[in-house]
Amino acid sequence: MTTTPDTATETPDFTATEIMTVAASRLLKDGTVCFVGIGLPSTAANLARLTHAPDVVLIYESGPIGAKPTVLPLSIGDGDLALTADTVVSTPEIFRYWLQGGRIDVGFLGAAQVDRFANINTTVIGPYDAPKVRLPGAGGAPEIAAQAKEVFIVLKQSRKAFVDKLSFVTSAGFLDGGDAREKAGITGGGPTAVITDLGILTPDPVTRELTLTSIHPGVTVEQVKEATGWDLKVSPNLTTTAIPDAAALAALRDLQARTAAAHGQSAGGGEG
Amino acid sequence: MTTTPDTATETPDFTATEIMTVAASRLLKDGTVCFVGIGLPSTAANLARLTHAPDVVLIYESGPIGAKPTVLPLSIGDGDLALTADTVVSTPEIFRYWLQGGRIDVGFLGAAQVDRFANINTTVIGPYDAPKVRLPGAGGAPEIAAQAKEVFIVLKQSRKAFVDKLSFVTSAGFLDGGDAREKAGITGGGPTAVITDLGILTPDPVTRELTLTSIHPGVTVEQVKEATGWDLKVSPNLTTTAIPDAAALAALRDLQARTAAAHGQSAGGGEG
Amino acid sequence: MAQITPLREAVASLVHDGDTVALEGFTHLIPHAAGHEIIRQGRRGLTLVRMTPDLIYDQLIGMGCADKLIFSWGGNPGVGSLHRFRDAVEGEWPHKLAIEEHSHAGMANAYVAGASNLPFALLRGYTGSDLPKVNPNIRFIECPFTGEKLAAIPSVRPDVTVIHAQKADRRGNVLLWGILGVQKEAVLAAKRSIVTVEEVVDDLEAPTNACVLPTWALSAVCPVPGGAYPSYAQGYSERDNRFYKAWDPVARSRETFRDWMQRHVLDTDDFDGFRRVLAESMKEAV
Amino acid sequence: MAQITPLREAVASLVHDGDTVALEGFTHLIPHAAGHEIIRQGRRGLTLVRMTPDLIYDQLIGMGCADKLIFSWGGNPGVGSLHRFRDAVEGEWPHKLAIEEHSHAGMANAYVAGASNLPFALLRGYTGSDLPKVNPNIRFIECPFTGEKLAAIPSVRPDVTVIHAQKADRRGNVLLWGILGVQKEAVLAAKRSIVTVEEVVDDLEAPTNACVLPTWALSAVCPVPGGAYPSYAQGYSERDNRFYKAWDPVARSRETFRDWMQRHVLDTDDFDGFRRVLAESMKEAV
Repeated sequence: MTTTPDTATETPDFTATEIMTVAASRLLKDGTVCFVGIGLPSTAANLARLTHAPDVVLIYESGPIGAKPTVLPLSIGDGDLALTADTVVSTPEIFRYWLQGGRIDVGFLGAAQVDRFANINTTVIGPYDAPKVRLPGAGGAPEIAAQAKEVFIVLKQSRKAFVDKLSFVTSAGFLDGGDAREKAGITGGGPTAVITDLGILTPDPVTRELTLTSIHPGVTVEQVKEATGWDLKVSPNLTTTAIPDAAALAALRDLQARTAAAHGQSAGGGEG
Repeated sequence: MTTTPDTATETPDFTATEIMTVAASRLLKDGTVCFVGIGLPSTAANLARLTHAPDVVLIYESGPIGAKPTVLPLSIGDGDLALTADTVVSTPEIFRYWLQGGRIDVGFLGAAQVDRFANINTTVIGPYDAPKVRLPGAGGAPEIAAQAKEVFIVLKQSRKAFVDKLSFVTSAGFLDGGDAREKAGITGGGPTAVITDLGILTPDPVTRELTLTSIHPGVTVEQVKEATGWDLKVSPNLTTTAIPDAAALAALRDLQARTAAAHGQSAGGGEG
Repeated sequence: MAQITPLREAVASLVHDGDTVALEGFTHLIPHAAGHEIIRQGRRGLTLVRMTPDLIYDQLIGMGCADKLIFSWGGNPGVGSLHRFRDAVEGEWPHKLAIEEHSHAGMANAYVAGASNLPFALLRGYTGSDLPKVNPNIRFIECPFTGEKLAAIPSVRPDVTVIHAQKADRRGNVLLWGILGVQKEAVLAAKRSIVTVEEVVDDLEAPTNACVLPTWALSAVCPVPGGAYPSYAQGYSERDNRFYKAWDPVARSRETFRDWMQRHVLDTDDFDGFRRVLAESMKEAV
Repeated sequence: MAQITPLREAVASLVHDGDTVALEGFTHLIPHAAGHEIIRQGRRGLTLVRMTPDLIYDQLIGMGCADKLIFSWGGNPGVGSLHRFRDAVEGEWPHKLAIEEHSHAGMANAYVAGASNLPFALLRGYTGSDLPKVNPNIRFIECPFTGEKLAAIPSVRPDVTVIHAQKADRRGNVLLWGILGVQKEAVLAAKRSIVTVEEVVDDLEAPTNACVLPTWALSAVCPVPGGAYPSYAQGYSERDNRFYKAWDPVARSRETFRDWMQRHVLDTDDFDGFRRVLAESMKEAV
C-alpha cells in the first residue's frame, strides 16, 4: 500500500508502513532509555538511533543493554545485539534491576489487539479455556506496560486489531479509563501514543480514551474510523503527520536492505 | 606453646595451633564444597586443599568460587582469591544461589564465643544496648550456620571463649539442645565438630551437647575442662587426636611462610 | 561432579516420564539436540517449563511428550505461531495440554527464586493484567513494612534443566557467554541438569567474572557440536533463519508434522543423523 | 549521563548532611578517597550503610559524620577491631551512634531488593539468631503457597552510593572486575551515585558479560588513581596490609586518631595530598 504525499513538493513516495515506522521513531528522543519489543518497535527504535537519536539506549529483554545492531534483529536474542551492546546481563537482571528498578524511559511495544484505553491483548481471542485463536502470550509486556515511564505502541490499524472489547487484557493501558490505572497501583505513566499505518492516537488527558490526534498524509478520517472497532474520537486539533524526510526514509530502507541481505528476508516480529 | 607428642616415635614437634589446624583440615573430605570463613578456617581449608583434598571447592563470601590461593588471604576479598577461582560472582549471588541454594556441604567458621550447644556469639559481650565489648558482628555466619549441610567451628579453647551462657546468640548451633534446632525450622545439619587447640568436641547425638571426643596428644582432660566455662562432658570413648603427619606440617609451615613473605606477617582473621 | 557422557545416556538416566523439565535458551543456545533425544526416547507426561517455548517445544508438544506447559511467550521467533502448540491448546491434539501462563518478569523471577531455594518469587507484576484471573498461582501479598501489594508466584524447581553452552573443560566446568537468558538460574533451580556443549577443552580461558557453571553443580555434560541448531552458539555458529521459516509449513498440518518428525528425528540415531537427513531434505526442497 | 568531574565537586553536589550513604567495597575497590572527601567537607548526620564497614567507616564515625550505621560486620580485616566504631558504640564518642545490625545475607538481599525497586527483601535467614530481637526491621512472613516462614527486611535505598572501579570510558560508562561484592546492587539501589575510577580510557575493552555500569545509570564519575588505597584495585594496585596494621594503634586513642586525621585528611587538599603526607609520616615512623 502506497499513500500519496499530500503536498505537491518533490517528496519521495513512501508506504504506509514506512510512515508508521518513521513517525514512531520520531517520538523517541535522543538519550532516552528504551525497552524494545521485537518487530515494528525494534525497527522504529533502531531507525531513531541511526537518525536523530544516536544516543538512544536500547535494552532488549534477552539481556543486551545499549545494543547498536547493524541489522535488525530477527529475534529478541540475536548475536548482533550481544556483540554491539555496552554489556549483556541475564534476563532476570533485565527485569529486576533495569525494568522493575525504574530505569526505563520508554517501553516500545507491539500488540495483536488494543482497545480504546490502550489495553493490550496478546494472549487469546475467544474464551481463555477454549480459545478461537491462541496468541503467543504476554512475554515481557505486562511489566513493560506497567513500569516504563511511558509506553509507545505500534501496530497496523484494522477492525480486527482495534477492538471494542478485548477477549483478554494481557497488559494494562488505562484499564477502564480515567484514573483506573493509578487506582490499580500502577506506577509507570502508561501509553502516550499508539502509532499506526493511518495515524497517531493519543489518550485524552482526562478520560484516557485514545483519540486520533494526527493523521497520515493522504489518509481520511473516515478511513481511520472504518479501521477502528469502536466509535473513534477525533481531536478538534487534528494535525497531519509530517511526511518522512528523505534522510529518514533512506536510512530505513538501507537498514531493511542490510537486514534482508543478512537474514534472507525482511525482519518479522518475535521473541524467543 | 608446644605440646609434646605422646609417642616415642620420631615425630616432628608441633604447636597447639598447628595440631588444631591440621585436625580441622583432616575433617574436610576431598570434593567437599566448603564455605570458608577467614582466619583459622581459611588456613585449615587451604591446608586440606594442599594435602589430602586437592578437589575441595572453596567458596568465599566476597564472591570467589573454587578459589585456590597460593598464599593465605588476609581478608575475605584478596585479589589472589579472585585470580585463582573458577569464577567470581557477586556477593548477593554467593548468599542467594550458592549458600541459600543448598549447595554448601561444609560451613567452616571461626567464633569469638561458643556455648555447650555450639551456638556462636560474634556480636557483643554484655548487654546489646550497652556492651562491655562490641565484637565485629554477624557477617555471613548466621546463614552459613543454618544452611550448610554441616558446620565445623574452629577456635582456641578458653573460659572466655567457651562460656556457659552467651550474651548474644549470633548464629545458631543447636539452640537449647535436643531437637530445638529442627523445631526452629533450620534445615542445615548444624555443627558436627568444634576443633580447638586442646581437642575436638562433637555434639551428643541426642542432647546435642558438645562432648569432648578427641583430645590432642599431651593435653589432659583436666586442662580441657579448665578451659571450658561449663561442666564439659567427656566421651567414654575419648580418643587421642592423631598427631599431624610430617607432610601436613610441612605443607602448613610452607603455606604460612609464603603468606608471611607475601603479607609481611602471618595471616590474621577478618572479613572486610 | 558432572559426568562427561553421551547425550543419549544422559537423557536416559536423568529425564524420566512425568518429570518437570526446563530446556532453556533465549534465541541463543537453545538445546535442540537434547529436545530431539527426549522425543526419540519417547518420554511422556512431562511438565515442560520455558519462558519462550519455540520450535523444539512445538516438536515435544506435537509428539505428545508433554501434559503441561508453564511459559510466558510461545511463538516461532521472527516467523509467527507455533502450530503444534496452538493445535494442542485449540484442538487438544495429540491430547489436552494444560497451561500455566506467566509474564517474562514472573518466570524470570520464579527461576531466580528456585535457584535461591525460596518457595516463591516476589515481584511488582501482573497489575491490571487478566493473567491472575486465569492462573491461580499468581497471588498477591503485602509488604510487612509499607503495606504495598506485591505479586507472588511459586518458584520454578524443575526435576531436570537442560541447556546448551559453548565450552566445558575436562572436569566438566561449563562456560557460556553472550545472551545468557535464564540458563544459569534454570540450572541452579533444578534437581538435575544436562548441559550440551560445542566442545570440551583443556582450559576454559574464562574472564574473571564470566558465567561459569562449576562441574559439581551439574549432573551431565555432553559434547554435541552444533547442538543448538537451528539456534546458534555465539562464537561457533549462526542462527539458521531458513529453518525457522521452513518450520511454519511443516508444523501447520498434523500429517506433514508427523512425517517430518518420523524422517528427521525418530528415524535418525542422533543429532548428527538429524543434520544429515535435514541437509538431504533441504536439497530435495530446492 | 554521568558527569566526569573532580571528586571534590561530586561530593559537594551529591552528598548532603543527613543523607543515607553507602560507600561499598568488599576488601577490593573500597572508595577511601571519596570517604576522605566527605570528611573534609564536614558532612554531618549521615546514615552510613555498608556490609563490611572498615577503616574508612572508622574514620567517618570517629570524625562525627555519622548518626547511624546499618551494617553486618565491622572490623579491621586481618587485624582486629575498629576502635573508633567501638568507642562510638561503647563510649558514645564523639556522640551516640545508632546501629541497625544484619547478617551479610540480609544486607546483600536488601541491596538486591533496593536495586529491584522492591520495598523489602525476602530470604531464608536469621533463624535461631538473636538479631531479630534487637532489630525490629527483621520480620517474618508466610509463603502464600507453602506456609513456610521466611525473613523479610526493608530494602536498602541509599540517597547516595559511592564505589571505586577500575575504568571509565569518556562517556562515563564504568567497568569493574574481580571481587565485585555488592557494588553494582548498591549503585542501582541508590538515588544518586559517585564512582571514582583508576583511569578514563577511550575503550573499556569489556568482555561481553562483564560488570559494566552504563553512564546513564550514574551521577558522577571521578578519576582518582589509587583512590581505593589502602584497599586495592585488581590489575592496578595491591592491598597495603601495612596500613591496616598501622591503623590499629592510631585508632586506639581519641587523641592519636584526631591528630592523625587532622594531619592526613583535614590538612590535605585531596587524596594525592593525603598520599604524600602519609608517605612522609610512614618515613618518620621507620
